[in-house]
Amino acid sequence: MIYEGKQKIWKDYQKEIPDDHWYYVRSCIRQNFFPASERKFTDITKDILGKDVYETPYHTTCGGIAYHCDAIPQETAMTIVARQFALMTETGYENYVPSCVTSFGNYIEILETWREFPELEARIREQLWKACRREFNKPKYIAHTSDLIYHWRNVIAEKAAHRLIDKETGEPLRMAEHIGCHYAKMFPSKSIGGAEYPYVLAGMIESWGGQVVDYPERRHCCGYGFRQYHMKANRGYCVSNTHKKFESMEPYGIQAILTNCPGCCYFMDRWQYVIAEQTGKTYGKDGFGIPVFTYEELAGLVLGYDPWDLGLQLHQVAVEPFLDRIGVEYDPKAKYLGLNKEDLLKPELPTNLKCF
Amino acid sequence: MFLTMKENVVIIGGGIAGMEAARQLLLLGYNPIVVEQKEQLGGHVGKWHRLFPDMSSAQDLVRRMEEDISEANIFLETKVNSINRLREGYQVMLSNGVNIACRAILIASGFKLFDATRKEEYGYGVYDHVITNADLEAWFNGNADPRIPHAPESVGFVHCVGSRDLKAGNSQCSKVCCMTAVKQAIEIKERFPSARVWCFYMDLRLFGKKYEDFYIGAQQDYAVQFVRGRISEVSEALGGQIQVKAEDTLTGKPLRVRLDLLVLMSGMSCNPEMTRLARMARLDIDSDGFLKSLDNIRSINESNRPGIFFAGACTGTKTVPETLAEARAAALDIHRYLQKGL
Amino acid sequence: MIDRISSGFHPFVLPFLAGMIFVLGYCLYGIIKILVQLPAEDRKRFFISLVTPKTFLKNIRDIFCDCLLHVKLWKRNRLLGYMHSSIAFGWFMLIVLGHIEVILFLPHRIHLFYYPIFFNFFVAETDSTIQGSLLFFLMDFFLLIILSGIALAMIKRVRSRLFGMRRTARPSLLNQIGLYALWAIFPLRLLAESFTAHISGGSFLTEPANWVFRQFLGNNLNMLPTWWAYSISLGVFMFVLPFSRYMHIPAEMMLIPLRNAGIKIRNARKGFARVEVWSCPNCGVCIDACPMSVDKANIKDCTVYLTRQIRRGNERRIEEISDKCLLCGKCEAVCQVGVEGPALRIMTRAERKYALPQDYSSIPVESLTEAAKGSKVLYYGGCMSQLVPSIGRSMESIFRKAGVDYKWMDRDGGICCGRPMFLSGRIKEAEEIVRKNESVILGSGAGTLVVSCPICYKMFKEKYTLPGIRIVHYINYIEELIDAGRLQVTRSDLCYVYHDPCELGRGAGMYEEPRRLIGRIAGIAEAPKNRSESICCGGSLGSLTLSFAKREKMTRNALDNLYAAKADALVTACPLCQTTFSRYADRPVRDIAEIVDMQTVGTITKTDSI
Amino acid sequence: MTDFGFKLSKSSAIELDKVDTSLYERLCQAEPGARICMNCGSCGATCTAGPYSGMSLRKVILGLQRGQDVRSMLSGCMLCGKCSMVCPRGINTRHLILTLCRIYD
Repeated sequence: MIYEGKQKIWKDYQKEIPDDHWYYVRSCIRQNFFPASERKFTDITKDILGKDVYETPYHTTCGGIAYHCDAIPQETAMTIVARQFALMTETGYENYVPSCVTSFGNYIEILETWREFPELEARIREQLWKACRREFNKPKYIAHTSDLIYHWRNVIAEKAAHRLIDKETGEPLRMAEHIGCHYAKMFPSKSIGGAEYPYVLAGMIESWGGQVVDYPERRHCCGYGFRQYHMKANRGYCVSNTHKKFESMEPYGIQAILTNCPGCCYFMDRWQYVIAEQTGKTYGKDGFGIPVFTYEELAGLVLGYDPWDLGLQLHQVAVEPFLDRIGVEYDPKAKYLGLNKEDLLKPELPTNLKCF
Repeated sequence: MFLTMKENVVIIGGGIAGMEAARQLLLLGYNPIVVEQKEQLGGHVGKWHRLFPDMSSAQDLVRRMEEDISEANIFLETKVNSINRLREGYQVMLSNGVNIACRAILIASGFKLFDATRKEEYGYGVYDHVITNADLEAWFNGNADPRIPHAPESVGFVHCVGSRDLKAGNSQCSKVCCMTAVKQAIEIKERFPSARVWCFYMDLRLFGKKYEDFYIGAQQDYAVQFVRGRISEVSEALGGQIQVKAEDTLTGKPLRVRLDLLVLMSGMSCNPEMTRLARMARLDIDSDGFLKSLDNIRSINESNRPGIFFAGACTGTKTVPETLAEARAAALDIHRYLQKGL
Repeated sequence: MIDRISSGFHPFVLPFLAGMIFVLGYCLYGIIKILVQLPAEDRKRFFISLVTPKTFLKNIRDIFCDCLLHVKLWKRNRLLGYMHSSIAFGWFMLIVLGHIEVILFLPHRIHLFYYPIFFNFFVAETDSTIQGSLLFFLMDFFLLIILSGIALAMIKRVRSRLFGMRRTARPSLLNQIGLYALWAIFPLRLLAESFTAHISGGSFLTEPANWVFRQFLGNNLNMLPTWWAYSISLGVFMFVLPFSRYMHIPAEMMLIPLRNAGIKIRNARKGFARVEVWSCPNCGVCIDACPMSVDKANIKDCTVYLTRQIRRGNERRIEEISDKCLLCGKCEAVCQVGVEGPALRIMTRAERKYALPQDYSSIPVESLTEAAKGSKVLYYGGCMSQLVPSIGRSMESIFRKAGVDYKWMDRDGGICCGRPMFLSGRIKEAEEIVRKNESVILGSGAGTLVVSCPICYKMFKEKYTLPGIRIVHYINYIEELIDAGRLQVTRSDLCYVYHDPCELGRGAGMYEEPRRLIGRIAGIAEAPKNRSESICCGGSLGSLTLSFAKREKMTRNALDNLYAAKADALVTACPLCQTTFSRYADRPVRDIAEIVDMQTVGTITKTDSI
Repeated sequence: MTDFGFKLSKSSAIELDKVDTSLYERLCQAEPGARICMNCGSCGATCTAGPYSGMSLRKVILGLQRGQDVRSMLSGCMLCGKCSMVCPRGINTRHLILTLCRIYD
């Protein structure tokens, strides 16, 4: 691998990211999967970085997930998006940051479509007006939350309590990054680093001391696949894709995976359990899986947040070996205690995948 | 500056088109002035190793052509700074300060080899063992290339890299790549007889004399296998091997193969230098980005400006013999134009 | 005549005696081996035929005509015929006359079977009788005949073209030894008899020679070396015989009765095939006949070399030769002995084991049968005809003009006739295909099956069991339509040369009918090689290994033969021949159906069938 | 094993460098014509057995190059020779088929 070659490509895929004043919208599903991640994004940006990140409880889904599941037509998604933009406009913000990659892709796709077909935008404006008497301005900047973390990665690195380095050996951790398909594959120019060699997550890993490991099936889908997963009969196909990725990853000794998409993180984590149940195979060391983190979680760990505060107990794959490796201290007994220290009960353990 | 009584003809581009035209113009009694950007004549062909279908040496060809035009004025490492219309003819100002008045200009600025890094998915410049057809020719010519393993066991050739690719901005077929791939596959097999060689193609466009014989020979005598399906994704596997993915469109199945070397058949794209010239001389550009001929059937050599002529790949993708034939035709066109003016 | 040597024995007869015993022993062993190898029913059939008067007489006649007089060779080339029959018949007569001499003059010596051979050595002439001098004359006469044959044989070695042969088989070492021994026998006999002629008596050859010899070799002792030499040459010849081409002499006498008993080759190595292999005289007539031999590289693949390799047991070459052959059958047609080159090859192919069995269960016989129902006349075009649409189109047009209610059973694809599979030696598989077709044809309710491809036709005729259904080639069928007045033909000015397709001519014996039919509508010219000697077009399905490129030369050679007729166009009756010729021909190549269609008008509009 | 109601499905991808092509190589030794097929499909289009067994010599050769099982196609062949007649590259198709039937394991 010629690193300079990648750097050359990264230079072509940079975008302007304003340093402050963001209008934040959440993902539909992340709060169920890894609820602490979005909360920590606001904590980190507001408390640690001191940025103005605003959110309103009135915002809804962007319609992207339904659109990609073939449940609604694009025009419906556009009208939903128009309302989202209207909320932003009403609060006076111009920079829009969604926490979901599919949302990000959805917004970009809609804005690009409107750019190509202005008459469509006019019709949507009309529909929005008819529906809820709202008007909107298109955001001046759109970035994904991972773009922002990437943007502030070096500031975070400066404030880091831990680095992605093996405490014992001093070696950088071997990490893979996985980009959500809707982040760059549709509009590479709207991403950091492009679609082939995206840099948004790689940049964080590098900045926080880890080593990015490439593997042949890096570009492959995580194994969610929207419309496929939502038909139970097709889930075998979905999990097979994840299986393919992990098979490809196996020889590289990858210690953790960093993702920027709600679905990817969830499925690459949970499917490891399904694969272990079906094939008996696990991909981490000593019968463990490979932990899969969101960028907020990783940033949180680097910044010294308590892992259980980051919601890491909600991961299927045990994160403890990883925490031990980078020297994060944690109370094993507190893993399944709720915010009010009430015992949430320990989940049933899988047959093959080692967990605590 | 020129004491000769012979009439000047400025030839922009010292590749094979420019050289061949210069030779013909010398024979017709003119004073051709060849202006070449690079430090040597010969253009792309000068860097090639062997030329199909005779497998003759490209270097020999260029050397012989150079000898033929030893009497011509040749400016190397020189650019055209401006072209101004005079009452009769043009004034061409060169970057070396030379100022030439002439009644005819031949543009033979050729093509630019498609920059394979633009097809990011192929990882040219990123992966250790991905090279282009031009790199391979350079290696055949004896230039060391660390990307080429000592004894590759499997080699892949990707046809149509940057050709027939709207998204890469090159909708045209580059004509020569299919045949180059077949030729290079054979040459690779000659050097590494035990290597397995695959060519990944969309269509095999083997239109020229003896091209089909090469194709049969590659299959029959060299066991080169042709897979119809364009490689869509290249990754690096452990040990630096190249993993490629394509659809095997003939079996309708996805296909994956690990290779020790991947050769990209970079196509021809229009030369940005040519675009600059076109602006200078107010020449029309065709929809494919190449210079626009007066028509594409009978007057390929003629431009929309009187006294400015074209030869070779500046008007579109051409093979070597086509380029040479066009250069000779252009010389004759110029001769006829200048005679008429007398 | 009296015994000159009272013991009736001299050591010089030993080489002959040993050779003779060896040959007889070997032949006996051979006969027993072959009889054992024959399937029981064939063996039974053979014994019955030996005692059936009709076949018995035929056997005698065939052996006399073929083995001794070489009648077929005379027809081919007189010089060649004379050469062979002079030696064979002459030698036979010498043996017969020798026995007569012994019976007449020394009947008590008849049990010594070297006596008739060396008669002149053992006797002294006491008085001359008319019968004696007549016998002596005849002996000298036949010796002269043989010597003339030997002389011709020697000339043939160097100038084979005089005998109508361009190429002859290259003799093996043992064949050469046998040949030189054979050549030596009769001159030596002349010498030996000449030396003793003043004692034993002689005739117009031996007596003058005796007189000459005695002028300078007066001593009686000089006679002995020549008799030794004569006996040794006979001995050598007989020892070599079983391992050389000369095995054909005894083998052919076995072959003729076996063939007359109706026995066929069932195994490429054993039984009847073994007799055929032994019977091959290595004359090499098949080399010139073979269409492949236009290419020098293929000469070693002619039948003469197949029999040689089978005798040597060289499996690799046997396989090569067997697979290459076009199976055009011309070698068999020209063979004087009747060695069945194609059958030997097919049976060799049949020995082969295939790892992958064929499976025809997916052929939808029912739906094909349904589709074939509804007419009394069923037309089977065959696979190849689908690639030569003009044949099928012409046939349909002819049917329509003649008002025939027909059904084209394989118009939209059908089942192969099975012949190509049969030719490849996969006989069981071929039979499976045959059964499928039989089922369709029988189920169709048709009474007549018209076939246009000769490859299929031969298969239908020979391998199909279709009770109640008339299998007819379209040439016959069209003639019937014309004769019945249902088609009216007009004559064209064109002159055609007709190419006999292998499978129709040599394969099915149809030589006259196509010519008669063409003759009714156009002029017809003949190529130098025609009918049973017609040259295969080179496209034959018979060959398994001949590549496309290697066939071109054969096709061009066959075309040159047809061009020699100087006709306007070529006409044939096989889709494969037509396609193959069309590839290189300089003039149109037509099918008979096509030219008939061009020259006919219908006279009947009512739909009927015959 | 937990029943999820779905299972990992096997990849349909052809791993070109891993598939076993030894049969194809042996075929090429015996009948070099197998190398020069250019996938025009004439043979399959004209094949007598094609409508019944899916036989297409093109697919057979291609299948061997990809290490696939082509037996069901091959076993339907009646050896009629139409493919030989139409093959523009003059491949001795019947020999190819017979050889393959012999060496198939």
